[in-house]
Amino acid sequence: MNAAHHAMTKPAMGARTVWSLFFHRLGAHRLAVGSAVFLAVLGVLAFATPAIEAVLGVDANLVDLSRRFQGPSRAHLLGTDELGRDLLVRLLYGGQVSLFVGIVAALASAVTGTVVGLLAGYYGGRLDAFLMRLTDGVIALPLLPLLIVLAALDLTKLGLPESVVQDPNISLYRIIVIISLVGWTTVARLVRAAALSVREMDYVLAATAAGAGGLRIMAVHILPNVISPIIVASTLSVGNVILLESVLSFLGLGIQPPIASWGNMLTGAQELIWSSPELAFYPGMLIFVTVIAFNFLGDGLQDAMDPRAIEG
Amino acid sequence: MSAAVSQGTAPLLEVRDLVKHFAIGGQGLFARSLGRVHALNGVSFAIGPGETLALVGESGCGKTTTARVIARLYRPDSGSVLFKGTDLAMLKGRKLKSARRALQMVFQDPYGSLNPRLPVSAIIGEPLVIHRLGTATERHHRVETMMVQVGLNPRDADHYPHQFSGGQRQRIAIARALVLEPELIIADEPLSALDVSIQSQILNLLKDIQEDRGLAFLFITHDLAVVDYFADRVAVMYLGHIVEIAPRAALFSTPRHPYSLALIDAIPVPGGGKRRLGTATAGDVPNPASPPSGCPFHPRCARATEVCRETMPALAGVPNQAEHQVACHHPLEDGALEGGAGPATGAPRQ
Amino acid sequence: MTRYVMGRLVESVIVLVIMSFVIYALIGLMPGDPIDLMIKSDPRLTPADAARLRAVYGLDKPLAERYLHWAMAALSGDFGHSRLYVQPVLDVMPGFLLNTFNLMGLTFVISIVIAVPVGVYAALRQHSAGDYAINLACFAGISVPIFWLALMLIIVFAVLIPVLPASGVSSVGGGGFLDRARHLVLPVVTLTIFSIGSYTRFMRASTIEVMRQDYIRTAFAKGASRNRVVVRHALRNALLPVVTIIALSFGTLFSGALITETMFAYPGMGKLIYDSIMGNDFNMALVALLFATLVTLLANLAADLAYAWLDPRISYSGGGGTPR
Amino acid sequence: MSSASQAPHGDLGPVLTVRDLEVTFPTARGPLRAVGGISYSIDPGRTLGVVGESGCGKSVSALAVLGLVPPPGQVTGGTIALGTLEVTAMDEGALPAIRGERVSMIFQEPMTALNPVLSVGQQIAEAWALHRAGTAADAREAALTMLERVRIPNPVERYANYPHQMSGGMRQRAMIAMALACGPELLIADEPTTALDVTIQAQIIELMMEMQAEFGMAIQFISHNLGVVSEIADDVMVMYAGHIVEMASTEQIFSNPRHPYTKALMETVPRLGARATRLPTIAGTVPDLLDLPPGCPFSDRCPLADEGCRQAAPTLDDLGGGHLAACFKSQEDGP
Amino acid sequence: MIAAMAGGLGLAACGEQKQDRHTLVIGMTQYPATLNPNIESMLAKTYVLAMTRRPFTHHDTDWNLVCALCETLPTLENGLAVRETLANGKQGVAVTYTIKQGATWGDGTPVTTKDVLFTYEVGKHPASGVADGELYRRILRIGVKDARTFTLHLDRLTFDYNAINSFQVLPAHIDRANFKDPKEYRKRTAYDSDSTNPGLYFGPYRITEKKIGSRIVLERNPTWWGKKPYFKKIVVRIIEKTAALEANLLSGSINYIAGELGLLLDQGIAFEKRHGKDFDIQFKPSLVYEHIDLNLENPFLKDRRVRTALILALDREELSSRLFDRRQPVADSFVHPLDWIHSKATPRYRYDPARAGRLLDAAGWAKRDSKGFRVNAKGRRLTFELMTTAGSRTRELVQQILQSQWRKAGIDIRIRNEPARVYFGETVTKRKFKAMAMFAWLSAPESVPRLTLHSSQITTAANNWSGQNYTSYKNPEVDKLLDAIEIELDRPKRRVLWARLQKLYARDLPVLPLFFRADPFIIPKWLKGIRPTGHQDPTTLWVEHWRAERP
Repeated sequence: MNAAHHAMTKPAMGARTVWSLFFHRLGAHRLAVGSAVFLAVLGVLAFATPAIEAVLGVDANLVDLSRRFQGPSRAHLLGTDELGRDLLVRLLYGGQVSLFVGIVAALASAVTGTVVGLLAGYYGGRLDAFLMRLTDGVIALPLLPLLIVLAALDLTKLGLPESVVQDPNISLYRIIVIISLVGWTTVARLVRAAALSVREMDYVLAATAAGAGGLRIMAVHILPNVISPIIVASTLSVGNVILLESVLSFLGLGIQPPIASWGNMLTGAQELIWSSPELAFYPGMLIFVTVIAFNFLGDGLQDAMDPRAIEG
Repeated sequence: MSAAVSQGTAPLLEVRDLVKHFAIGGQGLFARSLGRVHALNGVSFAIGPGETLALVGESGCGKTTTARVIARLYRPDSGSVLFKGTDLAMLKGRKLKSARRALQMVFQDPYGSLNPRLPVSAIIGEPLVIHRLGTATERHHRVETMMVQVGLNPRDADHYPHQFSGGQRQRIAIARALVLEPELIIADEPLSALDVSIQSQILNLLKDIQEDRGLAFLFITHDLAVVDYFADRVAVMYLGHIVEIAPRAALFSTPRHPYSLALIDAIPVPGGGKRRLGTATAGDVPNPASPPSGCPFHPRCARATEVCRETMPALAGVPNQAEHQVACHHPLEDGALEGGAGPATGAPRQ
Repeated sequence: MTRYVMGRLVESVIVLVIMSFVIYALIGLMPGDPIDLMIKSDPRLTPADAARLRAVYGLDKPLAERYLHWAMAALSGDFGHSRLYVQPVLDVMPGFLLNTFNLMGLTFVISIVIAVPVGVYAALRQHSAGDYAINLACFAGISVPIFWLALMLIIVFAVLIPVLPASGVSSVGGGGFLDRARHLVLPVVTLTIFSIGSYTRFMRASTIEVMRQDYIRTAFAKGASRNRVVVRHALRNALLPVVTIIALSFGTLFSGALITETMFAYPGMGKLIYDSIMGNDFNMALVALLFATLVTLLANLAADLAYAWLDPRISYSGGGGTPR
Repeated sequence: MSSASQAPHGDLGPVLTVRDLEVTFPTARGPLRAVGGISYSIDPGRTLGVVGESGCGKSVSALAVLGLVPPPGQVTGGTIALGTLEVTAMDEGALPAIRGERVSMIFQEPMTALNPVLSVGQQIAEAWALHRAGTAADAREAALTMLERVRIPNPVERYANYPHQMSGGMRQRAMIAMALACGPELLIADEPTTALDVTIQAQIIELMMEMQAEFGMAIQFISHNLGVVSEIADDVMVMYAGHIVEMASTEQIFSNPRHPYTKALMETVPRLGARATRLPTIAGTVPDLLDLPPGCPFSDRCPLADEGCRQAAPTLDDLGGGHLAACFKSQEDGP
Repeated sequence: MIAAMAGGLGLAACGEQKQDRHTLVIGMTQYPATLNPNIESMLAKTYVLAMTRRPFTHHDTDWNLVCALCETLPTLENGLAVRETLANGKQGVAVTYTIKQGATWGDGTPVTTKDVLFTYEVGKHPASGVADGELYRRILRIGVKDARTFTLHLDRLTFDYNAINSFQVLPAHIDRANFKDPKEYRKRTAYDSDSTNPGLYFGPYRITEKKIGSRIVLERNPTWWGKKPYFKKIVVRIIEKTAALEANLLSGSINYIAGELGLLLDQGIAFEKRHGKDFDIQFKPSLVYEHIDLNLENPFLKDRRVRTALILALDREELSSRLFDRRQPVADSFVHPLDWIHSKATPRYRYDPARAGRLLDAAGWAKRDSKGFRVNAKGRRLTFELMTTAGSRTRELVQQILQSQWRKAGIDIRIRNEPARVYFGETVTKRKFKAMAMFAWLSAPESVPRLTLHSSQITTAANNWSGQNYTSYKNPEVDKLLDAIEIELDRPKRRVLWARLQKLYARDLPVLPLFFRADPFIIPKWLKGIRPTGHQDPTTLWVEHWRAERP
């Protein structure tokens, strides 16, 4: 079997670079490609919202009480919400916020997790034991009190300038910080496990024997070889963060109005589910489809980055 | 025990009484280690400049550990590694880095020893970067030269390891080891992962390099046929001990340790006819976590007596052959190889 | 083995003690105290009342002193009184615990009972239409906001087709087995849909991995049928990593059902913890959170033991495996 | 078509007859023929050594005999018959009845080939129970007997051992016990000693020879090590790039190799006591099976190759005395 | 999953709930923490307890004070209340109540003055944990005439001298034992440790089952002296999420949603549109006063012109009509228009953007920045932080409308909301809100806003953050008026004082009045007799009049 496997894959790889192979494999994963395209379109739309807003001649935050709960019309393609605001544009802004929170929080978690995981995995011993117990602690940490404490912190006391604290987006940053503070554990564990195995690889030994220091080994030899699980985990966690944001909104700890996020739009619409189900349908569907798309993309990436496939 | 050095010149590398144990188990903050594996139990030998010493033994005998302790991938529990007069075992940080510049390693698995995310040029050039040698252009040039020397096409410098065959990869690994112009190369089973038809190519390459540059080699292998072809001297290891060390010819013509004989005996010879039943050495290699008392080979040895069970024999010179040392209470006499009186059919004693 | 378990238990106790202080401090650091809330709900309270009540509730002392006081009392078995439910916390918790146990236990069992065979099925027919559909369903389950799912289920199965109770633990005067079971259906389905996806995916991935192993080929080579190979040789090995993940998720399941419990007005631990935090029920929150932590730790331990039980290679008594 | 067997066995036909076997793996770059139409047979009680480098198709063709070609690979041509039973025509569901019963297999890495969560004894007992009617106690008894027969000391204790608790040699003995539990006619051994130390390798080779004497089964012994094959095999078959390039009795092959590849292979391996300054080598590398040269697959690396070799593939022909080789040059030269 | 669903349907098919016409299932959003009537006041508890017991006095649906547990409401006019001069020379009053004939605890023990004395003892004990200490402090002593009649000697004569709504009599024969250690009383009270003890209740119903956090079951109390209630059993179920509450109502697992603790107004309005023919939906304006407390220490808000401009720039009529279908009347001050003390002379701020603009111009906010917001001479933008409870949807909607309306006037509003626990526990109480805090007061008719307006009630660290004057409003005349109103017994004179107070309040604008909340009562057509009160006394005080008229 090994022999056959060998004979099968090695020549097939011959002329290809790692990336072309990666894209080839990803391309075979049709759902992942579809998801990537969907997310790209969504991203472009979300971040072009101000332009779309201008073209449609609507204002996402303009309350117009005479136009509440209107059905789709030429002026409002998807109709209006409970405050007479254009639903489409709010959904797009919500997407901007949800994607931003998701991506930034996932990135921040990934960075923290990678650093912790690399240190624990590469140095091992007491540092590893300490960092892993820390990770366990964070996992076991009750999220709720933490969220409430963080939501109540007086940020000026932390030395943040007034302009930051007064920023209308502060609730958004809070969410990102909170999620980053607790969300890094998965990546840390993955990276540690991967680093533990990569650490034993001969090429790491070779670099050590050549005199490379810990920093260089971690940066040049371990990190690039554990990047796949990081990318996969981060992709999946973008979806999770978007879901988590909606749950936080449900608990009243999410992003505060008038900033729209899919989470708070869905939570707000929940109570109107009987009279205006479409208000809940759109953000609910968008969350669902986006999260599922991130999951598919992550799945596709996982397949495409399968080290077995690359190593041959 | 002192190591015998061939030719009487100052050794390039001298290893003295290396001891290395590994703890087993023991995870968690409060867990204690549950036992120790005695990987090395006082290993001593020396390698002269330009000399090739082969370290032979079966899995678990400690040959790889020896290599890694010398390369300071592991820190020994005790003993010293004198390389060009400096004790590597004691060094740290920058001093260690510069001290071991002249000592490089080649690993067994050419698939695992090359970072799959780096192009070949970066792999070969890395030691230069680490030691901050030359400008980028100079390094580039040097890498190309090295590639030519090991028989690779410099145009492939931007390719990644997976685009090469096993043999080519091992050439890359050799180029990486050579780029710093070392005086000693530790080659840990450099052939065993390669196809048969490729092994000879790499073996020739190593031999050419050795001859061109006058390099010393610590050549680790389990294949005695390769040893016969490549080594100047041979050290046979068993369970963390060197049981016999001798010039190549002496070892193969007149092995003194029953284990050495067992190894030579076990090598299948192509075209040598069917195996004679009952000639294989009985018994398993013992678990290094619980080594037998006395001579580690005694449970498998037909010549073992009470003293073997109790006392570990010291490595001592064979009469009239100062360079031939053996650690055995009952060393073999001349002609054991032909006589077939070997250790052969010792019943398993467990 | 015993020594290992003892060691782990000691470790757990230490973690628990540390966590108890962390949790105590966290809750203590949260702004506001119960008296503030009381003032809010009763405008006639005077400053004197507030000070008096603070003293009555022992809230006028510094945090560390309060923690020590609490810890000493806890050691003697007195975990304090719930402020919200006006009963000793140990009297309040069992009811919630039982509800959670029913909800979680059932969800857990159903999820595993479904996820394991479905995951194996998908793994054996990798890239088939069935595998595709299962994957899609798994991702759908993982991706749906849970409160949304709960609401949809209520609308469909309690309002549009009124076949199931929309909420609660039991009906009035009912409370028989069947009645309780009916009330469990929707919350259990919600949580099952939510958790089953990841279990199935893990099982699938694990099975695919195991089916590539050499010993599977050996089993085929000695003449075992496909079913036998899967059941006897693949399953146990495939379950190994999944057991750990499942055991770990048990901890989160335990305290993580807040949303479902809220939507279905199902008084379980998640809700108890949330309400006691929000309602400043110091003792209740503390004990409930500690209990949740304990369950997580025990689940961890159970995972390791289950692993050892399933995998003879893991031996906690030492002297086992030989490194190369 | 000819047989590699030399010893006439009266009216008994070969245990295994493989004709024009072709195994193909679909790949992104087109079908990959891992085995490109090979024919051979093994007579009862004989040992056929199969030699070749990685990727030559020696393992895949062996797996095909048991119907175990790893997916997505498929047998795309030819027939395999065990005695008179044509395996390739059989239903998927009927194959388990043959595996372990009439033909067994042991593998290179006994650590991974044994199920880590079942005791060694259980696994041997299972092999017996799958094909023999009997109680669990009977199976256990059979397993204990087998453990004893493969010279494992303290069978009763060892029965309960898990694979990780055994040494490599013991594990391979257990594998052999499992393979022989039902007394198959054919044992396929795929590099069974490669992962073992030399002293243990010798023990396992001896054990297999003893077992053959006891059970009388035929052995197809796959190895890349010419020495090992030479010690155990009656006949040797050399494979290269999915094809048989030479097949003859062990003695013929080693004394008079006819195919340049076989010759080169023997010369490149360093031998004890044959110290030379340089080893002869085979130029180039094992070819890409998806991109084989049009003629003889070895033509790229063959020192003797000429235009004719590069245009047409030679067939495997009898050079006399049952010595078969697939080479234009060997036919020209003669022995 | 499919199997589970099928199983569920199977269960559903065999156990469909039978409708019991003598059982009423009420849904509400909050679980009463303690059931002890004197410890902590909480609407959910008041709601449930009103079915099981009665206070001596309460307000009726026309907002008049009436007797419930007493025979006659004592007044100075009928002689049951008598002025008396205290030892310190101040004016006090002695008020005599007689416990209603037939008032008997559920275990047959009559309600007597012993219980009254016990309640007083508990109430005035500093360690007992009773929430409302004020009333008990005012009672100097209690004179007992006989088993049913007693006289309260109060330390001052206020206009509401006879209102003892929060004097909730406790069963001495049960709870006295639990009061041995007063500090432990709040933990030991039988109301929580033995909630189903019939001896704790004397109202039309008694509690027979309590499932913590989930439901409370009440059954008829045989010792009830009044009209026999129609329903044999009343179940109060707790469902926090209003969407789920609605689903439960529609699915029939609850019959009625308590207006006091039920749907939000807009849900009620939407519900009426869809199910108006099956349900009788009443929107009762209530004494819940939604407003924005202004932090008067905020440099911008110190300026009364700015405060006036703020309210002039709001179109609250539009908000109320669009968002609340005009169900919630716009407030001009803290006094509800239906309250008799309401003064028509109070200045009313109609939407007047032009005047608001002029005021802001005059206050130095004439210039506009690039985004159209007003800036002062220093270039600082006219910006305020508006806070409220996070997750409270109606308030968040209102917030956004206000923000949008103010934006048109060039005022920049930053919204920052916090969970109730933090918001009320810290931010509001400790006056940490920077500019505006939106919340509501729930009060009784004619209640004196001493705590919220008197300068002595400004919350500070010194007074332990008690008091409720979060705006730090100081006006000596208001202080004087508050003192005077309390002791003015003459209604016409008091009306004049009230009018003046409202005028000052509306002029000074320490608070931006928004509107009075209306609660939607969603009553099935067959359920009769529920009359929303609109104040803090719940509808369940008349639960014995509720009945089903099913076809």
